[in-house]
Amino acid sequence: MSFLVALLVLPLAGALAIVALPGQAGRAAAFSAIAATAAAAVALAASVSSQGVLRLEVGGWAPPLGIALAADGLGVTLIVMTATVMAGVSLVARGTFAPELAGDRAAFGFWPLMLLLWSALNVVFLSRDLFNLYVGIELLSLAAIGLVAIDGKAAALAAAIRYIVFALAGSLLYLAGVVLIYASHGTLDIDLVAVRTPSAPDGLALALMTAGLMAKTALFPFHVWLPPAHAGAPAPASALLSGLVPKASFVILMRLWFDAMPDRASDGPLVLIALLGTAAVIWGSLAALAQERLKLIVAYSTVAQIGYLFLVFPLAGGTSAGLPWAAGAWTGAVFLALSHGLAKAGMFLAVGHCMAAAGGDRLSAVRGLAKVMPMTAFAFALSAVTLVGLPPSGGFTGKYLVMTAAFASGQWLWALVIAVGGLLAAAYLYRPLAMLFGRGAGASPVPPSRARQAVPLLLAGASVALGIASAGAYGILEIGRPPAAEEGL
Amino acid sequence: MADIATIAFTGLGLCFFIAGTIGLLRFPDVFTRLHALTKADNLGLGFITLGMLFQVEGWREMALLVLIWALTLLAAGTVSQLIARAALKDRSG
Amino acid sequence: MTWAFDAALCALILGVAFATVLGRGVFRSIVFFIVYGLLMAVAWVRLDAVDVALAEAAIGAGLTGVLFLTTFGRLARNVSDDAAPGRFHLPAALACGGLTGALAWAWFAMPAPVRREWELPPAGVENPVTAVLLNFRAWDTLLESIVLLAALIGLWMMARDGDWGDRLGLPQHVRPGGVMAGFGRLLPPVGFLVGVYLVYVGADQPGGAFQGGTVLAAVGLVAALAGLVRPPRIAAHRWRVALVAGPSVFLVAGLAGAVLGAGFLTLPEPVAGTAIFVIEVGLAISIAVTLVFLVLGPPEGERRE
Amino acid sequence: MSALTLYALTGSAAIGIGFYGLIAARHLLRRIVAFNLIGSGLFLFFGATGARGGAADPVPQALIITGIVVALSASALAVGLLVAHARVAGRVVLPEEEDGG
Repeated sequence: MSFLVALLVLPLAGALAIVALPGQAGRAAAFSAIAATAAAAVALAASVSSQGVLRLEVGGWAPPLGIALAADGLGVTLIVMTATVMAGVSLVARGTFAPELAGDRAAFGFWPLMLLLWSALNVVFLSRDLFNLYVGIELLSLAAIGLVAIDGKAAALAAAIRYIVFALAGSLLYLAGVVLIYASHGTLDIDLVAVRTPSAPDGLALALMTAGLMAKTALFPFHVWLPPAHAGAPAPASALLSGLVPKASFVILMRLWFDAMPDRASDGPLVLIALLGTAAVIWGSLAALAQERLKLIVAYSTVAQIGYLFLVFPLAGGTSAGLPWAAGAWTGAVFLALSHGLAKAGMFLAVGHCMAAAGGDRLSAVRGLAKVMPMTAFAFALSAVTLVGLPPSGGFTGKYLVMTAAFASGQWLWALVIAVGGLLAAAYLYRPLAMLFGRGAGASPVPPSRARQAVPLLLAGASVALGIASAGAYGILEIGRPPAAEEGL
Repeated sequence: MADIATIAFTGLGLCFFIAGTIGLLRFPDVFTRLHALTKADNLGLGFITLGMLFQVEGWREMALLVLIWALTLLAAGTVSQLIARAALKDRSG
Repeated sequence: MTWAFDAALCALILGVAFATVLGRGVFRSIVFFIVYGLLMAVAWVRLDAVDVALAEAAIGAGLTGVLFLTTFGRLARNVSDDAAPGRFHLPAALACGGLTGALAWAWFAMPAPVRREWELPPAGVENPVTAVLLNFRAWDTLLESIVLLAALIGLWMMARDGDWGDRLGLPQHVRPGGVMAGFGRLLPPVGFLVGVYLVYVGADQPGGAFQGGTVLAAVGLVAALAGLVRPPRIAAHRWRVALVAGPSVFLVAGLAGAVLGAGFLTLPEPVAGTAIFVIEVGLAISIAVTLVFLVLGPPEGERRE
Repeated sequence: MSALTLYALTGSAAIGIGFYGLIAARHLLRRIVAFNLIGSGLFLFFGATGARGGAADPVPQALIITGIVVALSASALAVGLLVAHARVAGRVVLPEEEDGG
């Protein structure tokens, strides 16, 4: 229980400390907060796997009056993944955002924004209250937009503006749905909403919330803001934005459709959502193929990878709910989210190292870098293994589970999407890999230190290890899994 | 009795507001418009406040109403000065 | 009679909303928006929600309006064009009409309000809105104060690197002894009193940290505009401590509950009233300082390219 | 039609008007103004639902106050971005929306 509170309080306290304390002391406080939060994440996962779902009613007030938090399998796996990425990113960012390199402004701003982003993610992964989730994703969006703009160049500012327009519209749509839920049922608690007496505006509320969250997740056709925003930020910020931020709104969507209102999940809208996911996979991959800059390729790949996640809805909801394949589809989607988070963060950090060494991220500029910095090139390759979905990576486990569910349910179209998406990912990742491992470097690049190069490698390795150790993660994910995705009948 | 006084004063205040608004719409330039607006509206608000005074009980409420009127007066005066200065600057520069 | 008033008010709100969106000129749009906010505040009084009316008037119309007006002024320094409202956009109009229709339908289709079987339990304060904000849903309110801080840090990231060490906002030039300077001397004492009063009565009557903090912020802004006080630099530590004071007090109070065994953010009834008052004072200070800094904007320096 | 219905319908109409502004306007400051218009309209709708059944429910009021503060935070960050972008790019519309008034 105390670990749950620690996960919420520690990053907040770290952010407050770095704002209040002068330079060095503030940084020291922030780093202690990072280390402590990461430790709390692991401890929470351990206690959830031994004791089951942990619930906390904040302030001792039970819903509908108060706010309930709960750490279930979905929440803690994402929390541990987030902590892993945060720890890795902070090690690299220590160098990137050193005052003498990044200037005083960015050197000051990155740390509180990162810690606030982390608190917001933990809030979203743990909260069971629809309005509390709203405050959480607002905090997340504002911190994320600050990180997008931290570079200060015109392109980054335009990207941040585009992002904020989508984020604001999305949050209002989500809030409109929350208003309708409270007005109809007098509660905001997900578990109480699940046992409500259904009413007519529920469908509208769900539609509004879904549309808003899609805009925040950057699902096709709301994706236009994402690539420039993720590509315009410095590499450690991109790693957070691409690897972690879209997962928050996706988790809320899962909770809405599978926990709060599974009764409203009819096949029509679920198929529509999955078709948007399909469009995202295809369009994002094709766009990634057309890019000439490394960072944009990786950013467009996020558009495509987000698309896979949305295939879960018709496979685990609607008429599939409670059927034997639902559990596999649901768990597979979470595996995809987890492995994408790790691999994409690793890939962006690797790209950052390449850019620092080569002085730019044009594909031609990174030719032959594998000779000079084999660790970074290998990290990129290992991340690519997960993104393409090759065994034994976590991406493979996820795709395997979802595909099995698709065949078992007879909805083979989604299996085809995954297969085609994997081929396209191999295609768009082949070009940067061929360049990195190609012959003949341009100028003599200066590689970053070995310690900094090790970080993306570790993150990419973790995304592969997730596949190797999938049994353990699978076991944790069974804790508190929604009834719609229960194993068998 | 108090109600009649309220209606009378509020009505008078409204007349000033209408006059001020017509001035705002019809007068030719910034300065005359400002003149119409501040003169007429401050008076109008004064009469409305006076009318309201008959409706409240106790010195505290009355004092608050008068204070509100005084603050509005202060703000309106300052703002019109600033607008006039800006308009003058525009004209000369 | 009251129905006629409500109908007229609603008609005005909608008219002003149309003018805000469709009218020519950005400046006009902003002015109409401020009027819209004030009318909304009146509507809130009619709905018997005085706390919200105060918040809407102070934050929704007042401070947001000031923010937009100063932004308009800043843009005028860099950009000359004043874009027209744009062509009529039929698909957008249809979609928005559909949204309005759907919400209107939902209003009629909604089940009757859920009657609470329980009364609000004692929370240490009389004002039920304050009880919800600072006790029952204190976790939301704590996060909300953090949202303000996140926005401020994000905003500071918009500073040019060369300006980072300068004072916040654009340098102000006020004629000494001018009207503005006089106004700046007269208003702050009264405003300060009103702000403190709103924080103080928030426990039992309409008011509270957010409304009072906003009034205090307005006082600070007037003082800064009048040249009475110079905006601080980002490096000024006293002010940075003020920024985090409220959330910190809140967090410490929440943790005290957890350490003493009552639970995170639990305020046991005998001390709840005092704890809420202390938290509100801390929050009001932080909210006031944060809002002033949000409106002043990042440091912009004197230089021009 | 009861007064509450009137306010709820006004709120929903303001939401629609505001969303139109958010989509159709090019000038970014107008878009941010429109965002605030939607927010206020949504809060009014929420307030009307909370006032049904006699006594006003304090929970929507508290949530609305939180919402107003969140909206202000987002607006402040948005206008900050806008000013910074206008300073470096010299315009108040997004690059891809340059043409057309």
